[in-house]
Amino acid sequence: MTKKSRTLSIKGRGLTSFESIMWLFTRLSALAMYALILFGLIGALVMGARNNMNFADVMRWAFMPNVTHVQSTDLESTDAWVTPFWKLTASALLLVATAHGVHGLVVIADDYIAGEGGRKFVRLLSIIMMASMSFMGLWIIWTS
Amino acid sequence: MANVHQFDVVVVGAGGAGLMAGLYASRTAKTAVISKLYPTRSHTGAAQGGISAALGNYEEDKPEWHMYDTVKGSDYLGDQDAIEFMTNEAINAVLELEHMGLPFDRTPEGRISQRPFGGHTNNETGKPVRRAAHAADRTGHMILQTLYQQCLKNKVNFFDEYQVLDFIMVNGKAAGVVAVELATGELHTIHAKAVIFATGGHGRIFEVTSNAYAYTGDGAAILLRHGIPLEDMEFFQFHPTGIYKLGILITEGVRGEGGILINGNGERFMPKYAPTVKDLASRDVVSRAIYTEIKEGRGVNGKNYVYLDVRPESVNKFAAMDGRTNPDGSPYKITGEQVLAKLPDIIDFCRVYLGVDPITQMMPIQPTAHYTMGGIPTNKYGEVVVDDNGTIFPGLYAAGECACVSVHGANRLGTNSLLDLVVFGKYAGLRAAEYAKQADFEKLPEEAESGARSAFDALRNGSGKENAFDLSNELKKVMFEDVGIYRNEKDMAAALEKVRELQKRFKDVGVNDTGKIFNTELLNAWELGNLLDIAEVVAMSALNRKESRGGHSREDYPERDDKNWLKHTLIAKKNGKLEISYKPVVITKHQPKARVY
Amino acid sequence: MEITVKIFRYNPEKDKRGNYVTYKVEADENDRVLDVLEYIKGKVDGALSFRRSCAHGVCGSDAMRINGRNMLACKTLVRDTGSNITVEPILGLPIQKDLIVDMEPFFDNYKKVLPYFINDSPLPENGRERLQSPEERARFDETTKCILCACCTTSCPSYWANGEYYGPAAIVSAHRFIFDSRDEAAEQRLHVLAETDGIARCHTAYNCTVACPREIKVTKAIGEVKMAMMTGKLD
Amino acid sequence: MGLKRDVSLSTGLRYRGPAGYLTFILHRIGGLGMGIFITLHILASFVGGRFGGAINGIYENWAFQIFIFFCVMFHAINGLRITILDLFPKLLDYQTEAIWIEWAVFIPLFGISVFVIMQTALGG
Ligand SMILES: Cc1cc2nc3c(=O)[nH]c(=O)nc-3n(C[C@H](O)[C@H](O)[C@H](O)COP(=O)(O)OP(=O)(O)OC[C@H]3O[C@@H](n4cnc5c(N)ncnc54)[C@H](O)[C@@H]3O)c2cc1C
Ligand code: HEM
Ligand code: SF4
Ligand code: F3S
Ligand code: FES
Repeated sequence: MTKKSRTLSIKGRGLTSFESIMWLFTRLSALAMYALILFGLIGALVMGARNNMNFADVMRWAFMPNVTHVQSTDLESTDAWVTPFWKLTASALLLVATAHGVHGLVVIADDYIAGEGGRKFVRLLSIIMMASMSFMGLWIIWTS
Repeated sequence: MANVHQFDVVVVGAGGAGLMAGLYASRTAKTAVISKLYPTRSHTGAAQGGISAALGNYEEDKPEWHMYDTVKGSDYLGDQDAIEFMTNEAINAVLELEHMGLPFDRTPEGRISQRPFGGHTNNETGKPVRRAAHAADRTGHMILQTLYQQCLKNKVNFFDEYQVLDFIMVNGKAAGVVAVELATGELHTIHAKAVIFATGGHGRIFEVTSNAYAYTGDGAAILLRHGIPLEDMEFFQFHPTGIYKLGILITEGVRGEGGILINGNGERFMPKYAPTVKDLASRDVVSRAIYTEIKEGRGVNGKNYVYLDVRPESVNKFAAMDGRTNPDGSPYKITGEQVLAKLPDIIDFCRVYLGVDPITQMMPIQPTAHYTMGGIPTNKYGEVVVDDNGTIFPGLYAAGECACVSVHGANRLGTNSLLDLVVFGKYAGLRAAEYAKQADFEKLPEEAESGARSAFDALRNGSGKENAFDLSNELKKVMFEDVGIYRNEKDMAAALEKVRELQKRFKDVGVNDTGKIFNTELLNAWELGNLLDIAEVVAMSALNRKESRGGHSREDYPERDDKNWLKHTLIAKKNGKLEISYKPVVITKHQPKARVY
Repeated sequence: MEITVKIFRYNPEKDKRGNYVTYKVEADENDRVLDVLEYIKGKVDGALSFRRSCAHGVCGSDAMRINGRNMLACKTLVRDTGSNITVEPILGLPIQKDLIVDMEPFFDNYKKVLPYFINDSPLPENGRERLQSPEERARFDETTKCILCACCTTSCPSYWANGEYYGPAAIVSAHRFIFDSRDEAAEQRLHVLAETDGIARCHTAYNCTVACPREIKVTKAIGEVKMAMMTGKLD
Repeated sequence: MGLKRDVSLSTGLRYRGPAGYLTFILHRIGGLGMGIFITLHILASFVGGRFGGAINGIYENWAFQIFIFFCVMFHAINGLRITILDLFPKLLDYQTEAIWIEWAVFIPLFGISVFVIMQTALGG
């Protein structure tokens, strides 16, 4: 028997709806966050965190490599921790996490709010939230 | 009459037969399918083995052979014109199911896979032939699902959970049905030009049965009350191996793999009854043997069951004693893993329902009432035939297990029932639509719903002295014991008497539930009335037929008697009394001869 | 042995809300819960209402919550439940009477995924079957077993939250056709499932898989459909 | 006629689901917890001042630390499991095992965290 392989185009497979794209995004952003967090963790250890920081501080840094998160530690100097490199990393993590988290809230809301109006409202709210949180977050990262 | 609906064709029942009829009728006529269960709950879904057709996907096979096997299986009581028609149609019927998307198992070449089944043979060599097209062990389930899905696709009108209570006939023609909507208790009149009954069988008259709760013979009982005869009601198939008390089917395959039957004394008893084929004798022979053991006190613990033993050590011991060998001549031996691999479903059933692991323990089994051969008499187009001259009742059709074409005669071959549904369901649908095209609606009588209403009122107002649950248990017990596998004059007469007594007591059944919404108590009581009427018909037909043939085996008349009894029984209610008449069997190609396998 | 059965009762013509009634009855440990219910209906209170037909787990009529989990009453034995049994209707569908719920919303969701074979290409010229290899057939065998009992859908927290979600049973039916090599409407089905109330509402809570009396790996089937949506691969 | 479909949160939580049901609930709590915390945290840091200080001060509380650690760790570890099983649906055959492994990873990690937090809290 000849076997015909069946593969659908991007449009054909339904990877065009908001939900299906965001489903994929949620998984990919989860992996991306893992990568960035691991990155921050290794960075902190390389920069000598083992001697000067407690466990909670390291974790705090890993989850958001922003210098404010290590200011209250015993570090002698935070110079290495405020480079644009770390600011970029922090920004990336911020954007990814915000998008992931805000969409997560949309998912939860969609579970309970099935009405069209309600869902529209949540979408609107989520966009506002995304934009303002990203803005505030970036502002904090690049001004601290 | 607030709730009147009008359709050209109305189909009662949404099993394999009803859905097929609905599908075909709806192509050209405005059609409704009414069912007391959601269509996918119909009993067709329980069928396992397969659907027969001489596709010849593995080896040579012909419709003529299929025809001969069916005639022989029917113990020569089947009408051969109808059988020939069905076996010729079989191939296209099965292919059509495939075209509808039915997921049949496949051969390595990608064709529909087939398996052997009891009684289906290559007529030249006498060897079993692979004729049963199957989808795993769920062929009936797949047929039911596929047909329902196609009905959805073709936007067939469904009345789900509407129970038909009465048939409306006007001027000797069909004019519709009366049904109750279970969710509201409202009566509805469905006004139609043609009515097709496909309500399934009535195995619930027996205590131990593989049949569903819904198998209460509604269609047949309703028509009986309107003077329409029923055909060959004495013929009922008992399957030898049902799970003790529950009646759930254990396939013949278990014995095929070497399983043996053991009585209460721990002895293998089949050699006494069938010295050559032993445990693999035909269904009726094995059922009778088990029953004899029980009757003579050799049931397990004095109860009415025996063991089916498929433990590897027993299988191997008896296989060695029988000198059973593999195809290559080596002694037949089987391991626990092999049993598990070959019979997964049965093992699952036993574990769930008995807590018994067949690999290490014996399964308690007893014969179980399985299939209704008789029913509403029809010709091969599903048209209801009301007498021995082939007179057709205008606008009335029947198909499936509730009908008697008759293609199964005195004993149905496995896998022929599913075929019956598909073939005759289709033709009933086509014919009904054709008829509806040229017929006019009969004017509905003023009091169309009165019959149904008064039946309900009687039950609601019953004195309540009797309990329906008890009556039904008494009925099932007496029918199973006295009009069951083995029958004789004395017991059947007593049973008939008992059934009539129960009918009288039934008048004192009261329904406590006064509600309308899902009044299942009322409906179950109404169904009990049907069971009682059907049981009376079965007992009377059986008492009347003084011979043994197929599923009807009498201790007092153990032989088949072609001289006096090669004829169909018709039984009809005239002026409140049951009357028996006969109709000849159609014999075309195959003259009756002794039935040996 | 004597068992205690606590049953959710609701009579729409009398009661404003449901209540629980406790019955003490004799039962054998090999009895099905369905047998116990039949006995109570037959001997104690005829008004007790529930659906049933086949009595051996193949028709899907009698899904109910038994001791807090969705099961078929005919596939659950007293031996497994113990002598205290609580029987309630399945969750997330309107209750019509006692253990009977309105199945229409369930079937409406089922119908959304085009649960029927679609192939408008011409049939093989000889009128025979469309060919399909045993492997292609095996690809969707699991999901052909579904009996539409609703045990899965009504165990799903996402469905409880929001009845617009098509539910696992509908996705199982879609899977049955999407992975059938003979079917040609996978695209349409995937588009239906890509909607807001479609497959995105599944959060792999896994209740469905455990509830399925046919032992269909429901979550896995849903996962496969999700991946088909992502990759477009239907093999 | 009939009772409306109505599944209250408490009814839903009483359903006797399998291990996957529990992880689903905890994952949701974790996601929500983090979401709310991070929102407030960013807001507070942005606004600063007394209001910001008050909110960020919560983080000094050991009980809150334990809670947010739970949210983060559980959500992250469980999220990884979900991601892996989602991308390879075949592995869903081993869902139960996967959840066992998940707990085996989570419990020690979370245990150490709690220990450290408590030590810090008690010590200082
Ligand atoms: C366990 C088992 C295994 C079997 N295995 C096989 C096999 O392998 N091969 C084979 O060929 N045959 C087999 N059979 C036999 C075969 O399955 C049945 O004979 C066949 O399915 C009957 O189909 P039907 O369409 O006539 O009735 P059903 O499928 O039972 O449908 C009856 C319909 O009528 C409706 N109905 C009934 N009364 C009313 C009413 N008053 N008002 C409205 N609607 C009503 C019901 O709701 C239902 O939809 C088996 C049977 C059993 C029990
Ligand atoms: C390593 C870090 C993270 C991983 C691996 C991860 C993983 C995931 C995954 C796989 C999902 C999808 C769950 C599903 O659809 O069933 C999800 C949902 C969610 N995530 Fe995360 N996530 C992480 C970090 C975050 C962060 C930082 C936030 C908060 C800002 C967050 C908030 C949410 C929310 C609210 C949901 C929706 C929860 C639900 O649907 O029940 N996640 N996460
Ligand atoms: S998938 Fe299983 S639980 Fe769900 S409806 Fe089908 S058979 Fe029932
Ligand atoms: S329970 Fe529901 S959330 Fe998904 S895995 Fe099953 S459908
Ligand atoms: S009665 Fe058919 S599944 Fe339980």
